[in-house]
Amino acid sequence: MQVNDNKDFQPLIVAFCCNWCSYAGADLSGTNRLNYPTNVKIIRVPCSCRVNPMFILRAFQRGADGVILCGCHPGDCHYTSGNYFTRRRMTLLFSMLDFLGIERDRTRVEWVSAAEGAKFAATMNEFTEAVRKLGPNRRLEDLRCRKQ
Amino acid sequence: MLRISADKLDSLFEAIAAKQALYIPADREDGEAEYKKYVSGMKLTSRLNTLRSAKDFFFPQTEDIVEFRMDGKKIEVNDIRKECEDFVIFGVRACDARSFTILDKVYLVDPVDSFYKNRRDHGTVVTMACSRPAETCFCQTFGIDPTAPEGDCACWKAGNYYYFKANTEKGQVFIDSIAGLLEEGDTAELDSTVARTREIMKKLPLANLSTENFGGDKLNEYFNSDKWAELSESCLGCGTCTFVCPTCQCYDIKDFNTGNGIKRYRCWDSCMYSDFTKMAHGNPRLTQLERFRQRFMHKLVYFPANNNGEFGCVGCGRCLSKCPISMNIVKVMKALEDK
Amino acid sequence: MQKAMIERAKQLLADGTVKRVIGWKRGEFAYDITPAVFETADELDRDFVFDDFTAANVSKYLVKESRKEGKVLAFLKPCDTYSLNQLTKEHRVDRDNIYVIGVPGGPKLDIEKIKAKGITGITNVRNENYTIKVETIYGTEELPFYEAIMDKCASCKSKKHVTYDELMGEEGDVLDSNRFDMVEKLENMTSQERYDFWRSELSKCIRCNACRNVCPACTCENCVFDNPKSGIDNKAPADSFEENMFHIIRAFHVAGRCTDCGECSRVCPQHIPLHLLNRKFIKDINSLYGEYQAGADTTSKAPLNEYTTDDCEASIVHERGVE
Amino acid sequence: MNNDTLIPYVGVVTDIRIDTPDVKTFRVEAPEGGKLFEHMPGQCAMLSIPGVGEAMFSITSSPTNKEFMEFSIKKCGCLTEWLHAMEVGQMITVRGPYGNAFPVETELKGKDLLFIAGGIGLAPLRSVINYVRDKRENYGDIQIIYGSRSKDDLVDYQEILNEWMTDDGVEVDLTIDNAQEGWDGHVGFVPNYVKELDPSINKTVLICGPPIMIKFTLAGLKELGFKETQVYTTMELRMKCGVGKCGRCNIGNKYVCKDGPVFRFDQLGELPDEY
Repeated sequence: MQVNDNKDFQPLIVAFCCNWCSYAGADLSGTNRLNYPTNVKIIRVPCSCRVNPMFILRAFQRGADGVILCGCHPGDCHYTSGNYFTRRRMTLLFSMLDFLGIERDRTRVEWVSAAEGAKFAATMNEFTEAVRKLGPNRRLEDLRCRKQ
Repeated sequence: MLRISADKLDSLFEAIAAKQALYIPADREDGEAEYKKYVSGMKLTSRLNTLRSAKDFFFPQTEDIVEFRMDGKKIEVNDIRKECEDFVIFGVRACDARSFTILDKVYLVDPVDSFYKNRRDHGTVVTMACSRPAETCFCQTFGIDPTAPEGDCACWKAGNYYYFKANTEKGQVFIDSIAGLLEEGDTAELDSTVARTREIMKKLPLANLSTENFGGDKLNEYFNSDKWAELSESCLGCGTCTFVCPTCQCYDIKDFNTGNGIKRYRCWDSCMYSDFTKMAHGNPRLTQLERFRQRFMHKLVYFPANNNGEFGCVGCGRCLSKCPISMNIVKVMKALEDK
Repeated sequence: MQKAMIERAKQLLADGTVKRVIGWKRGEFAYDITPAVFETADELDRDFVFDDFTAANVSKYLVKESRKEGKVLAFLKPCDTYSLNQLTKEHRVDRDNIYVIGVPGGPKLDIEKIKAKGITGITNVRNENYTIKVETIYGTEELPFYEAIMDKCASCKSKKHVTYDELMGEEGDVLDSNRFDMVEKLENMTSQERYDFWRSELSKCIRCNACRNVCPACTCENCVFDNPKSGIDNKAPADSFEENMFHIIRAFHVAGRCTDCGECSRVCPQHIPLHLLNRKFIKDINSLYGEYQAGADTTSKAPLNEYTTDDCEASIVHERGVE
Repeated sequence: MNNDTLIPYVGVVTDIRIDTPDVKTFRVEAPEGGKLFEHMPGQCAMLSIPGVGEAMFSITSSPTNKEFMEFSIKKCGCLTEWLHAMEVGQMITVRGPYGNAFPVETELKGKDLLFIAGGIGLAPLRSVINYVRDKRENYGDIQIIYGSRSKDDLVDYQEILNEWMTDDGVEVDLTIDNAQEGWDGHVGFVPNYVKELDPSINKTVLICGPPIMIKFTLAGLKELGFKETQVYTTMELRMKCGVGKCGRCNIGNKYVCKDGPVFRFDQLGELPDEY
C-alpha cells in the first residue's frame, strides 16, 4: 500500500461512543462548533463494554475503513467497571487483527469524557488522517459489500 | 492406442491451457493435493486423489443465484447467470467421475438445475486410471473399475507413456484437439499395468465390502435398526464428511444483504447440522442420531430406492480419512449388516 | 497399558462404581480410532483401544455423558484433564458424576503425516523402539517416530494431570514447551507477510465447523454462527471476510478459556494451523495480564472476566512488534 | 438460458385480510395484474422477502379463481413476522407451484368428501373446498368439520358463514376447544367431534391440522371403520429448493416438496416415522 498518494480518499470511520461520556463529548464538540470530518459515523452504545468484537468486524465488513471505540475514562464508567473489560477485550482483539496482518492503525480505543469536546474533535481528526494515509480497507473488507 | 510420452506431458498441458482453462490435481504445501488452474511448470500430484472432491467444478461451495434490488415496496429481480466458459479437468479418478453421474441424477432431472447444467455442458472431464489404490479405497464395492474410468476421455499412465481413449463425443473432440501431440502406440505395457492394478485391488482391505445387503427395499429394516445410537454417539455434528464427499449434493439458499442490494446465494449444506431441518415450529430430526442416520440412509437406501438401485456413494474413501472421529460409511455398513 | 486399563474399567463396572466407560474404540484400520462409550465388559474386551493413535480428547463428550444417570468413567490424558477442569469451572459438566482415571499422554501419531510421505495402502502401523514400521500392501516402510507425531504433541505443554480420581502410570510435569515459537515467528514478520500467511491458510477453510464442534471450550447450546437472528449465519465462506470473521470470533470466544489442547488443528480437514490463533491470545494474555493457564484449576477467574485498574491500554498493540 | 426454478417472480400484495389474531390472508397478483402462475388445489409456493428468508406456503385460493392467489399465513417465525408487518402494495417474490395436489380430477371425482381441519390447517384445504364448490356437479356431498382454539381463531370465518354454510349439499360443523361467550356451537376437540358426528364411512377424507390432531383423528376414523386408503393429508417440512434437490424435506425416500405434500395415509405408513 502506497502511503501519501491517497489525497482524494475520504475514509469511512465508524465511532462507537458510550452514551454517558463520549457521546456527550461528541455533542459538546458539536455545540462548541469544533470541526471533525463528516465521514465519522457515530454509533451510540450504552457502554463501551457493549461493543462485541463482532461489531468491530461487521463495521469493517460493511465498508468502514477505520473503527474507533470511545468510552469513559478508566475509573469513570457509569457502570463502574465496563470500560475496564472493554480495555482488555479490545487490546486482545486489536492484537489479533494485527496478528492476521490487518493494519493496526485502522483500530483504536480512546477515552473521551463528557467535558472533552475538544479532545473528541481532535481525536477524530487525527484518526481520520491516520486511516486516510492507509487508504481503503482492503484486507478486512467484504467484496460483496463494495459499492459498485 | 493414442499416447504421449511422459516427458511431453508439460507441452500437452500447455497446448490444452492455451485454448481453455485447465485444472489439474497438484501438490499443496501441506502434502495434500488439490485441483489448481494450470500455469506453466505446474506438475501433477503424486497423491492418489485430491483432498476436496471434483464436484466443486460443477457444484461449487457457494454461488450467487439471483440479485434483488429493493426500493421501498418495490423489488427488482436480476438474473445474474452468465454463460460459463469451456474448461478441462484433467486427472479425475474413476470414483469422482462416477460421482458426476450421481450428481446428474439429481441436478439434470426435471426441473433441470441450469446452474449445474451450464457448468456440466462446458466442462470436459479427463479421467486418470488408478495404479496405486489406497487402503481406504472401495470403489469396486459400487461396481466402479478404477482401471477403466468413465468421464469424457480416459487416460492411463503406464511405463513412460500416457494413453488416451475417448468415452464420449466431447472426449473425442478433446482428443482431436490434441491429436497433433499424440502418437499411435501398442498397448502391451498398458495391459500389464492394468492387470497388475487389478491384482492389487483384490488385496485391498475393503475389497470384500459388498452392497448386497443394501438398497431401496431395506428402508424399514435399517431405519429402525438399534445400531444408530451407538454409531452416532460420538459424531461431532460437523460437516467434514459431507463437504469432502463427491456425491453429497444438499444445499442451502441464503440471502446476504450487501448494503446495496440482496444477493441470494446457494451454498453446500450438511444434513449433519442441527439447523438443517429446523423450522419455526420444531425439528423432525432433533438429535444427532436422526441426522447421522439420514446421511447414511440417503446413500445406502433412499438414493437407490429412487434411482434403480444405484447407490449414492462411490467409495472414494475421503470420509474414511477425514472424519475427525473416524466414523464413516464403511463402519456403518459393517455395523448394519452385523445382525 | 491398554490391558491394564480394560481390567480396571471392568472392575469399576463390576463393583458398580461406574455405569459407563468413555474411551476409544478400534476401527477398520490401525489408525481410525473413534471415541466411544462402553457399557459392558464384553464391549471393552472387544473394542477398547489405547495406543499411539488415541489422540482424540474425549472430555467434551462428558458434557452430555455426565448428565446421564450413573457415574461415567473417563480415561483422560494430561491435556484432556485441562479441558475437563475448564468445563467443570464453567459448570458444563457434573464433575461428581465422573470418575477420572489419568492415563499417560502422547506423543500420539498423526496418520496424515505418514500419508504425506507418500505411504499408502496402510494395513498396519507398529512402533518398535520409536521407529514406526508401516506395513502396506506395497511393502513395509520405516520412519522415525518423531517425524509422524501430532503437531499438538510436538509442542506439549504439560504431562501433568490436573484432575483425576485415580492415576495409572507415572505422573509427569508441566513442561517448558516451545509452543509459542511459531506465534513469535509470525509476530516478527511484517504485516504484509502475516496477511499473506493467513490468507493462504484461511482461504482453505471449507467451513465444516469441525474445529468449533470438537472444541471442549465451545459448548454453547446455540452458536452465534448458527443463529439466524445474528445476521452472520452465512454458513459458507462466501467471501474472504467470512473466513476471517469466523476464525477470529471462534478464537476470541475461547480466549482465556482455551486450554490449548490442539483439537481444532487436529480435526481440520484442510490442515489450517488454527491453534496458532488460540495461542496468540494465550501469549498475549500471559504477557499483558500475567501467566494464566486455562483449566489448571477450577476456581480462578478467566482473564477476560476480570481486570485491574492499571491494565495496559489498547494502544500497546501499536507500540510493539513489527510494523 | 431457460428460466431456472430457483429464480422467483415478483408478486404484489393487493389485499391483506386479518383472519385471526395471528393469521392473515394475503392476496397476491402479478405486477401487471392476474395470477403469477396456475396451480392445482394442494400445491404450494415459495414466498420470500429478499434478505429475510424464503419459505413454503400452501396456496389457499382455488385454481378456479382466475384473478389472484391467496395465502393464509400464521405468524410463527422470522419470515412470517415480516410478512405480517407488510402493507398493501408491498412486493414479495414468489416461485412455484411446487408439489403434487389433491387428486381432485381423479380419485376424488364423484366421491362424497369429508374435510377435517384444525386451526391454520384449513388453509391448504380451503383451496380444495372452493375448487369442489365451484365444480359442484363432479362431486357428491361435502362435509366440513373445522375446529380451532377459540371463535377468534377460526380462519376464514366470514367465508364459512356467508358462503360455505349457505351452499346446498355442504354441511359445515364447527367446534372450538373451550367454551366462550358469544359461541353457541359445539365445544370440544376435533377428534372427539368427528366421532360424535359419526360420518358415513363411504366418504373420502381430507385432513390437515396440527400433528397431534391428525394422529387422534386418524385413530378415531379407523375406529369408525374408515380405511387408510380413504384418508389424505398434506405435510410440511423445512424446504429450501422446492424441487427435491436440496435434500432436507425427505421422509424416507420421498421428498415432501416433490412427491408430496399430499399423501394418502397408506403411503405414509410405508415411510419411516420421521416427521
